[in-house]
Amino acid sequence: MLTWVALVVVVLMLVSAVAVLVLESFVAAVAATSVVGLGLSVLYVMLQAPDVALTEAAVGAGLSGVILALALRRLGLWYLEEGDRGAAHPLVPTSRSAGQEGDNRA
Amino acid sequence: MRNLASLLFAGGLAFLLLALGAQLAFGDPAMRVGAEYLHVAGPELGAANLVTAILAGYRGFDTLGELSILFAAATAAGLVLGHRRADAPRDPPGGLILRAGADLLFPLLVVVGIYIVVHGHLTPGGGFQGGVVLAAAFFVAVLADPSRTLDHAAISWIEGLAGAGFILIGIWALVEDGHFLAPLLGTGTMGQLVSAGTLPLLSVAIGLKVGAELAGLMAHLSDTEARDQ
Amino acid sequence: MNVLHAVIDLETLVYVGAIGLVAIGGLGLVLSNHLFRMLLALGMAESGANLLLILTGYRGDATAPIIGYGPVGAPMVDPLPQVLVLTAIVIGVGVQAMAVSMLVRVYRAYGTLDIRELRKRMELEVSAAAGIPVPTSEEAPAGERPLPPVPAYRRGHRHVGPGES
Amino acid sequence: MNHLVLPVVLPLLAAFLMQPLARVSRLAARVLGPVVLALCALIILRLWLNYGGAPFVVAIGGFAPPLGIVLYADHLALIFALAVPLFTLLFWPGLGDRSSDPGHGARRDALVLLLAAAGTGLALSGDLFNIYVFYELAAVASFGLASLSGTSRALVATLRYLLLSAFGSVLSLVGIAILYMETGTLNLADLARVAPHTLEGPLGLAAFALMVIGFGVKAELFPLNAWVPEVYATAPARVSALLAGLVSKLAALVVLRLLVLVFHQPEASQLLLALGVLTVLTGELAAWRARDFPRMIAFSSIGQLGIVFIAFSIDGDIGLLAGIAVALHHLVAKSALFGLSVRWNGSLEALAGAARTAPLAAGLYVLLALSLIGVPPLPGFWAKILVLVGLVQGGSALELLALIAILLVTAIEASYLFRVAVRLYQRGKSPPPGHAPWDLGVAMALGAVLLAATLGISPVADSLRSVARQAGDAGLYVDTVFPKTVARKD
Repeated sequence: MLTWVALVVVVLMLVSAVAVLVLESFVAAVAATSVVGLGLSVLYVMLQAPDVALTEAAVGAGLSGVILALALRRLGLWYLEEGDRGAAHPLVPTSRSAGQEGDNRA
Repeated sequence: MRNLASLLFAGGLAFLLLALGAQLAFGDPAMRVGAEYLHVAGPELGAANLVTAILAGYRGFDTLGELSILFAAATAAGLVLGHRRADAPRDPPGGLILRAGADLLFPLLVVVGIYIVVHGHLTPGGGFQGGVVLAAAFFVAVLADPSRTLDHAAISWIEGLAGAGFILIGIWALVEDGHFLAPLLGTGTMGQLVSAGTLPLLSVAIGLKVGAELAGLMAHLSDTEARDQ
Repeated sequence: MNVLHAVIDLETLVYVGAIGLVAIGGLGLVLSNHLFRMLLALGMAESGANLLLILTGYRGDATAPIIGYGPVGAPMVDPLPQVLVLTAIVIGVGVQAMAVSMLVRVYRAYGTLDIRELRKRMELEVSAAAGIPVPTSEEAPAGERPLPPVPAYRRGHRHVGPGES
Repeated sequence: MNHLVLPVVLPLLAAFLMQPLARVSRLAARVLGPVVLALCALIILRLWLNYGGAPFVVAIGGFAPPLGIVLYADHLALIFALAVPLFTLLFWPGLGDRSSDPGHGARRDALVLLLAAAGTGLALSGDLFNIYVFYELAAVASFGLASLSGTSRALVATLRYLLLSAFGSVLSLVGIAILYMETGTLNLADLARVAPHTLEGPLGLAAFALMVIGFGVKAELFPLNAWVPEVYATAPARVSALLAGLVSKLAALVVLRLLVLVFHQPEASQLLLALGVLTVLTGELAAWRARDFPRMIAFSSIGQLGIVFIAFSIDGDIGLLAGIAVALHHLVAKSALFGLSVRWNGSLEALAGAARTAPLAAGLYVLLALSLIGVPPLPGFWAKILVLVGLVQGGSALELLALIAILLVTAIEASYLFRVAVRLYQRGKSPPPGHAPWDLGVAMALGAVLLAATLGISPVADSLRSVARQAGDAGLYVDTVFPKTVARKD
């Protein structure tokens, strides 16, 4: 039974890890890192490391997500989809910001 | 070209490590030092939670280094971000639900954080975990209403004194016992709140230090001028 | 349950997960050009290393290393890797927060987080500060897009930190 | 003897209290750092004089070695433990600071103290994970210091440095995990006892490779050293002097300990040799192409560290002796050069005519350049010739290749270092300003050390030989950490 749970968690974790790299939206990518953190803390519980699980849950799924989300707001990357981009940059013409923040599309 | 090389590199690394893993006997560790810890740590330090016993006892020096790393990170972040301008715009406050929730959550998180810190030698948890929860408590309050800021002077006093406290306990042991960070005050009865000698004191210092550093880091970050009103 | 056990056990599963995280993180670091994405990738590589370290202390039939947690006399897992990982996790979050604060400053100065673009600008600035004439042929071949200027509103809001002239 | 822990702990204490103190008294905060470092240097000097000959061990917390963390002090460790506070004092980044912001100064001083504590810890620690922690501390402190100027280009350089360094840390953590899985211990002496029958196979080699690449980030070793020129070109010159002179040597010391104590297989040495050759070639070729002074000496320092690693890979005491000699020589000479770059921070063309405004500095530059190239009576020559002799004695194909590489880069070195020397004595329209008295004084003092070593080359060589013999003796290390040979469980 435990192994099944572990299998699901590991697969979920790796899928989210790939998602962090390929998701266009940075908000979604940060959310995916939090999913990785949660998966890790479940695995830590299974590996009999409650202390580490507690820390990973607090840090990996919580604190680090908050820090990254805060950074996204400061960086003006807080948008969910392409169309939202203009709203996040009230002062910048959309075409220019699209040219500058090229990530994987460049 | 670069992408191909990188793909090859990462693939090669993964393959190498997976191939090596086939030779590692997972699930059956060598337990050379580990087994000794399991035998000795309980009686020697009087802490039920062996992880805390090692963290603040046997490897307390590592923990000191690690507190210093957090401190260095917070200091460097402060150096990089500098002072905020007085007229800089702030984030708008969160909605009613968020603010009410934060007001409710704040005392709860503080109590939980303190509980985790002071019970570190008995149950899972300890200075790090409790410190993180404490930092989160203060940060939730700021996040809900950014006009309430954390007092940087107070944070710098707490982090300074908590770190100094850890080292001074260590130096006290150096004077008293001849060894830096040696356990003092006896072991007490295992399982009681007041037991395990100086371990809980060190835990409290760790908790305050970690909490103050992380809260300071986030306060610096949230204090920089908001642009997207 | 038994079907799965016959194929793979918990340790191998976790091992694959850990190495997968390290590899995906490393891949993200070298493939992505966006500094924020690289930071996320770095965090995942760190998590993978931590998971691997925890795995080195795991024993199949053992309980958590807390006296009174399991039945008396039951074997416990190796507590040392857990201590190391606790340390590593906290180091990781500290470094991440510091990197994020640097990102914010860099973005404010240059208006981009594309590492290639940033390096180009940095090279130009370093050369200019050292008084080296920039070879024009290398900088802007005909038909290539010149470096975008810093948007006006950012210049106005440029944060002047201590020591910056 | 147990006071050995103080030089690590006191700077930490001072760093923690720096910011609150600055709120109370700015003057006290400004002098706190130098005073504490001077105190640390005194403590180490006293310990060294009192416990002259044999190495000794300090168990932290009084916990017996494999369980607790130990500090191990032999001559080599003490040399570096002494060099850390001394060089940090000489290149104190806060010197002559006129910033109006007290918080800025206090933060900078705190970071310098953290770097010093981490350096001393790296030199002394006898526990693998403790070394990792101090290495990370040195890394994080140097991130803050590298971006000290606050310019955007410095931040970009620092971010690249951070990403490379953090990835290196991940690799070394994976290496530590493999090592722990195989041996079940982290104490270096304990590892030395069990390594011969647990780490011989490819697993041990992989662990070594991961750790060398990881710890090699700071030692400017080949795969992950792309940060070096950018950071040294954008960081304050005194910080560059500390990072290039001191911190890189401490990382090299860690690799040396790993090689001597834990990884004995010939493949490990060959790997290090190959990485060293690549480091030398890439570094010196880039230095030849560099067009500004800070980046030229930064690349040249990559080359010199490559030679250090080539030397470490040679079997036997001569390799260690050569490596330590090159490392110490580079520590002195390159720190002095970075000291000169405080004012000579522009392009090479801009240096024309500097000999007229700064005749002493120009003369010193020529001396340092001659020693770095390895012109006969100077210490650099003896260090280099030791490496060459060691390589010839080794005699394998790879070692001969390394020999050719070193001879080749010596010619390259001579060409670019002399190019600058000639420019210094040319007639220039706007020569750079002369140096501040303190910077010039420090550089002159380091130059004087080189000259003194030239005059007394045979006693220096003798004492270095004993240092190397002690550092290369794994049995001595184990016996010092585990005195009465506790019943072996393996």
